[in-house]
Amino acid sequence: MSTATQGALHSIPALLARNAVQVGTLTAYREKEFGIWQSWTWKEVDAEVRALALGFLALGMERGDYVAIIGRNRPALYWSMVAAQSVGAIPVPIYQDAVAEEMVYVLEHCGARFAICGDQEQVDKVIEVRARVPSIEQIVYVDKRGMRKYDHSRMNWLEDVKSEGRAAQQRFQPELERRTAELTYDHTCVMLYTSGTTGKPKGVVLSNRNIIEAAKASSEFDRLKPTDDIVAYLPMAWVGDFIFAIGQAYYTGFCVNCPESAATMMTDLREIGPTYFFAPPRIFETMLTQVMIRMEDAGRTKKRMFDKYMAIARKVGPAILDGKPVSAVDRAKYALGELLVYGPLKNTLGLSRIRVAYTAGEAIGPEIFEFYRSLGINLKQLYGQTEASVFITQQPDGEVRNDTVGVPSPGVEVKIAENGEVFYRSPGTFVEYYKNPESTASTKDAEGWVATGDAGFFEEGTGHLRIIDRAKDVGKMADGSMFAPKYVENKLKFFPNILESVLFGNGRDRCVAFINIDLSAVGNWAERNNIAYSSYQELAGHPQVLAAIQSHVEEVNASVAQDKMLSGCQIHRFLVLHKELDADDGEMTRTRKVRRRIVEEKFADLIAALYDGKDSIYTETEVTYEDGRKGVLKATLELRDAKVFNTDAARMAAE
Amino acid sequence: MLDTQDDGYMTADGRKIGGVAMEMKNITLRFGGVVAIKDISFDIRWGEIRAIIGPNGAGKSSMLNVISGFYHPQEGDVFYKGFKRPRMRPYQVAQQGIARTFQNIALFEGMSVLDNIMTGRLNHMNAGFLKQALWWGPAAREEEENRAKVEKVIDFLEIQHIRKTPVARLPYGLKKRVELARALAAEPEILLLDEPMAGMNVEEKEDMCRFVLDVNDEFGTTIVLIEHDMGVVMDLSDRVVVMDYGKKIGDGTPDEVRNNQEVINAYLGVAHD
Amino acid sequence: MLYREAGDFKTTYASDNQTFPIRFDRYGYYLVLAVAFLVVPMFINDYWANSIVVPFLIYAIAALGLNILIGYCGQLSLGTGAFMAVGAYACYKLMVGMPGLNIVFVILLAGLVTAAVGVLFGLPSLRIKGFYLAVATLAAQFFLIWLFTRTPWFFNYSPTGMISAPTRSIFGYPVTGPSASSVTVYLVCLTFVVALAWLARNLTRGTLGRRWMAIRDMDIAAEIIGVNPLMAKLSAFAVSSFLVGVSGALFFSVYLGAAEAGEAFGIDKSFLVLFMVIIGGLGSILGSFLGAAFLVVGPVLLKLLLVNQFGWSTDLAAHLEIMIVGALILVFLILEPHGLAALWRTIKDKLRLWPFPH
Amino acid sequence: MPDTLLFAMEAALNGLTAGIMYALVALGFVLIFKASGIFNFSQGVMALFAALTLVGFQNGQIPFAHLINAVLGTRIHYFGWNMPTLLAIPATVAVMILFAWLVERIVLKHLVNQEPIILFMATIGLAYFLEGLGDLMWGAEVKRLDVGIPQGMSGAVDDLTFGWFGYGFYLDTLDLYALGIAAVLVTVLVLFSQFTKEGRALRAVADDHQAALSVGISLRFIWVLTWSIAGIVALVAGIMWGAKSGVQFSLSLIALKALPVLILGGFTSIPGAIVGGLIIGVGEKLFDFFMQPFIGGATENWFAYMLALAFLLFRPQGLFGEKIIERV
Repeated sequence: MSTATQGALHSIPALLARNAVQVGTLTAYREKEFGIWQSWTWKEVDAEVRALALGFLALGMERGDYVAIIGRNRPALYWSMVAAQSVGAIPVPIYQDAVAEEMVYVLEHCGARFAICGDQEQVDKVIEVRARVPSIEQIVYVDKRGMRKYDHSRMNWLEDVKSEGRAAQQRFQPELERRTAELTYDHTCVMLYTSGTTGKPKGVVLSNRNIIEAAKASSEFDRLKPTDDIVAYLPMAWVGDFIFAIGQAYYTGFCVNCPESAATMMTDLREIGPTYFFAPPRIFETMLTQVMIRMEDAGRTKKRMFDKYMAIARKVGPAILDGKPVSAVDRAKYALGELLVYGPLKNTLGLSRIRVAYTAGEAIGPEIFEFYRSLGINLKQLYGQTEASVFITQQPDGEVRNDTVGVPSPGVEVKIAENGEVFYRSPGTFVEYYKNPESTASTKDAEGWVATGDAGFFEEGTGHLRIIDRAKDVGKMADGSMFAPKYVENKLKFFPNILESVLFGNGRDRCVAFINIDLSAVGNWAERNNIAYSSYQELAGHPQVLAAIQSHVEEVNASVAQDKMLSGCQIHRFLVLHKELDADDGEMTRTRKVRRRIVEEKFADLIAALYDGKDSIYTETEVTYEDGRKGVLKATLELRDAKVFNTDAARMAAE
Repeated sequence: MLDTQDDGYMTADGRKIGGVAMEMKNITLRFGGVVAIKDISFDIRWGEIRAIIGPNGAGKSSMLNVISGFYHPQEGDVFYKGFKRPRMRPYQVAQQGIARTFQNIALFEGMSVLDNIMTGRLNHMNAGFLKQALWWGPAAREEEENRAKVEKVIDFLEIQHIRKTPVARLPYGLKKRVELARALAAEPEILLLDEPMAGMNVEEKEDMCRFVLDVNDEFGTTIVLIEHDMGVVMDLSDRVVVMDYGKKIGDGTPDEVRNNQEVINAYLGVAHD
Repeated sequence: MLYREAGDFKTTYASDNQTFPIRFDRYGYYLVLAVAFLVVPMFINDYWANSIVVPFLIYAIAALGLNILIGYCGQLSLGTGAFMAVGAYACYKLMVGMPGLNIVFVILLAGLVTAAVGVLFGLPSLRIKGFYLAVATLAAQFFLIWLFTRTPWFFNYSPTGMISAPTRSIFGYPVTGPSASSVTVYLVCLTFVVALAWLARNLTRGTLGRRWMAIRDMDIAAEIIGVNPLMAKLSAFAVSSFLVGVSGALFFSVYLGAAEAGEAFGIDKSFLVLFMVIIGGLGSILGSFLGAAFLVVGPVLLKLLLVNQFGWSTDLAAHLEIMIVGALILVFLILEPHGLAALWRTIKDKLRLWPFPH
Repeated sequence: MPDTLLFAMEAALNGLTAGIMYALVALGFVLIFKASGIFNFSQGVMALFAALTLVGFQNGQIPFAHLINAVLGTRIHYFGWNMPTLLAIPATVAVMILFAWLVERIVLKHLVNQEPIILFMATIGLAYFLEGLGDLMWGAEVKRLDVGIPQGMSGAVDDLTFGWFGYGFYLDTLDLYALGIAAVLVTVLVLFSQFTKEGRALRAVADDHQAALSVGISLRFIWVLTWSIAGIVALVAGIMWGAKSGVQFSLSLIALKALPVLILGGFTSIPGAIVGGLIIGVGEKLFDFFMQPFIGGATENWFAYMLALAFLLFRPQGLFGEKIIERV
């Protein structure tokens, strides 16, 4: 794509062409397949993508066509996106675990003509909805397994498309070059559907400018290098994955590594040992839980050594990481710990090479955050959303703290509305919601300020942003004091035993809460105290479990009480849910954010019971099993009172 | 000689079954005085799934052992690809493209899963002794090419996660799968399965059925399987031979066999004396 | 604990099934080689060379050979001593017969001769297994020794019935005979060990090795999946005997200098090497080395302790030693049938998982 | 009658007596192999050990004297009394039984259902251990063993044969006794296995381990039992051999001689062991007698093995063993 390289780098294909020339021999992609890491250099990727693009032309892909991409993270699918862009089409990655309804809506809404699927499973889904979405003309699949018997009149194997493309090079090369050359900063780069916490998903249109500027700024912010390695394992439909695995990867030219399968993710992570890493808090949390569980079985001396050095790490680790002054003795101790514990630990987790790691999406538990920092892993927080091409605020090295989300990213302006809502404006700011002008208007004003929907404030002195909660969720209690559920829920979720929690109390006189136990953590605890249980439900209802949860709740109350502004949010009563909140039941988004309204409606009876002081209630809940069947769950739940504190008492207790 | 005009039939699900691949002609096998197989004849066609069923002790396994050249019948002949098969050692039979699995797993317990499956490739590897000793060009290349082939099989049978585990540590179900993998790695023309579902739980059986069908489907491999679990066989196979006390008492499509009075008797255990 | 494997990933099958797939091990191996070739020669003296290092190296080769036969191919042999003798006598006859021929080739040729003899006595293994085969190899042991002691041609009619190695040199440095310096001897043996271990590794990791192991683990199944038992077993006998023969040749030519079949290569030798293999670990190249080291160094230490420290009579010490060796065999077979090598592996796995227990 | 033939017959006769020795040791092998499928390589050393112990008791030696002296610097060797043979023998038997018990306790128990080859190697280890122990306990020097069996040329045989051929065969009286004792021993064993409860249990186990266990026979007891019996047989062999040519290390080498005997006779057949022993004994003597002029003497060292080897190639299961049908 020689033409593009002379022109400005205003599209992903242009960046690819540049990389093929400048860092052509460096590895661009790796995928664990057939027992080894199959690798491709930028030059090879360039060739693959071109062949694919030519193939797409042969299949009749037009400018402005929407191309659905469905499947787990695989190089072939990333290349399909770039190939689609090079012929002027727009890739639309879709959550592979989306149920038929969601998929139908999205495909219909963008009117996709092409669907590119990872394997048989996705193809089946698309075929299933095809009847209702006539726009789909062609299906392309990556994995040939089990596809032999399908009707291929409107279906192709990706490899065939490629070879067809190569064959048709003579014919289509000029056309391809023309289309790629046409691409400007204002062409749409990708369209991503936000699984909105409420209502139907919205198609966020992101232009080349948005993606590339955001990638540029953030890459420079963390000084990413072409030799960096990331592991691409988060849903391709999520903006973060697009920015990291396409935006930044193509801008800086670092290597994207795709795991063999979700199951082998952790081992693959360990083999690669990425230098740049992103994970939502829950992943870090599970890692930590695993570590603790595995250490439980360790011999006494080893255990003692582990605890001793972890204590040292907690004491001086973060300071050393932030380059703050630390006594030589402590440094020596830490060095020893590095040899005996931290080093091996990071190694077994696959985190030993990490230069920069980010977490975002929701607040992360302080001790989890501290744990990784103390090991010497440069874990930082950022605050962002799809509409901003991810980056709104980030924590610069050396200014990393658990309770803030950092300072505005380069090129981003942030302001706080008087109602506390956070607004931002940046080159990354999205173009529009596809076919949805009114939402666009309601989110993004004339000057391009975008409402995040989150309430927060800038800390005096540091200028770091602190997020309290979703703006719309911040309500008023009956007595007019502030109701910030997320704030409390996060505090709860910081306990390993608690997976999810939902706080109610808007417009009420006091707060009550639902709680989901973490099966792995609690289950393990039950094992060690040989408590027998046959089902999640039984475990969740076990008196000792309830007692444990209650103590957690009361701890949280104590800490909430310390903040006068929020002390009203203490939990007066709570119950432990008999089922996990689940995306398949619509109680959560695919990104595992709680759909508050839906939960509120679905479990109205339970909430009612909590408020009129019953101490147990019988309930029936409809559930969806993995295979799509529906069923009904019957349970009798115990409702408990929790101790609450008044602010001053809590203060005393704290001091 | 065989009737070369014969060029197969269509199955219900529209698969094309080829001509006769192998034919047993009046096989009789004795151990000392005991008659294990008594004057049995039947044929196996290219691309079909052929089952041999019968109650325990019916002589099924002996039959399989005759096919794989482990036992040599006192009377009768085996015709393969139209020619009378001379008396040969089992490994020569294997080299003719016939692979098998065993009733009670015969994996090499001292080796990893990968090495076990690699043994399936032995007949495709022929680098000279010196080349191997010096791990020199051809030998190394051959090793890698065959490893690649084996990895395809591993992927096909979904056993990536145990690739490097010593087989001794595997649970029964997985061992069976590894054994199938070893047989597949040989890229056989005819695959003999000796009670592939024996001792498996329902889920494992379902998996195994899927794999057997996939193998036959993806690679067009001819499959001969022994099973005493009627149900499984009837769903899987195109044609079934029924044996009882060393004699053939039925041969045909599952339905034909199902309605065969002798078979019913044999399975309902009507007195033989 | 010391392992850092994150980022140590494989992008080709070649790198995946190399001998030391883990970077840390690989470097460790290079380090050992460097020390062995560059550092040791600077410090080695006659005592160390003769009492420990050289015997260790030579026995390591023999153990390697026997391990291929027993550990990899599952064919039990009690004739190792005799096969070493074949190597030794072949070496002697060649040295005397062709004075011009370089000692290295002499030793290799001696190995080949032994291989041929090995194949001959391996033939029964096609009909017979287990102890029956052991007996067959015992036949080799006794017959060959008898042959070498009773047939003057083998020791060139020397009155003593001994064979003694004339001086031969490589690049002007004498390797055999009285004038050979311990450093040259050491380096020659080391080179042989490294080269042969490398060959053995290549053979065992490839097709041939799998054929052997298939026969070992389940010979019937092996034949049914297409392993030709004749070729597999005979090749094992050939390779094994070759290695044993080379060690025998070295043992005689560069170590003993003069030998008599009866006491240098008697049945005790066979058992000694067998014990090395068992203690070291059946079916492990590393094991062969560990076993050899153990049974060479162990007695020396014991002797130092009992005789030089406590001033016991040597025969008393010897009795105790025999007893201890016997006991060790039992202990290993009971507690760790796969020997020191398996022990090593367990330790390694622990280190790799550190700080986690599993 | 030509002299060579006479000499040959004499040689054969002596071979016969040597054969009995082999047979006795082989008997020990067979017993243990039948009962536990273990190929007990240490059988020969057990004979040596038994003989050493017997002598030790007779002469009132202090066990481990050398060791004690070395450690404590004392100079003790003898208790200073002599134990009558009739007392020493039962004492030795007791020691052998104790040994059997210890072997089961310390070794076999931990090696159940290991591959035979491993067990075999274990017994090699045991052999070494026992050899070292014997030397340590009683000292390694060659000892005379006298249990009151008359020795020297047997006049009776001499006269008898002279009467027949005009040439008197040399035959050691000891060997005649050996013949008798061996016969007695075998009959006793047979009777034991036929008519005692333990004997029947023994045979049951030999026939089918699982079945035997299922009817509640304790395998461990059986093992102790067989090893004890093997120990006693070893003692007898030890006495015979020791009385003939002194108690010394070479005694343990007859174990190696017993291997080919077993190959001939089959591992599981008592009559096989005896016949095999005799064949080997006679065979090697005759072979040496006839071949000496051509290939030199001392062919006994290997003849037995070569014979066995040749035999193996044609009948791997031995004279009396039954054919094995392999199955998958």
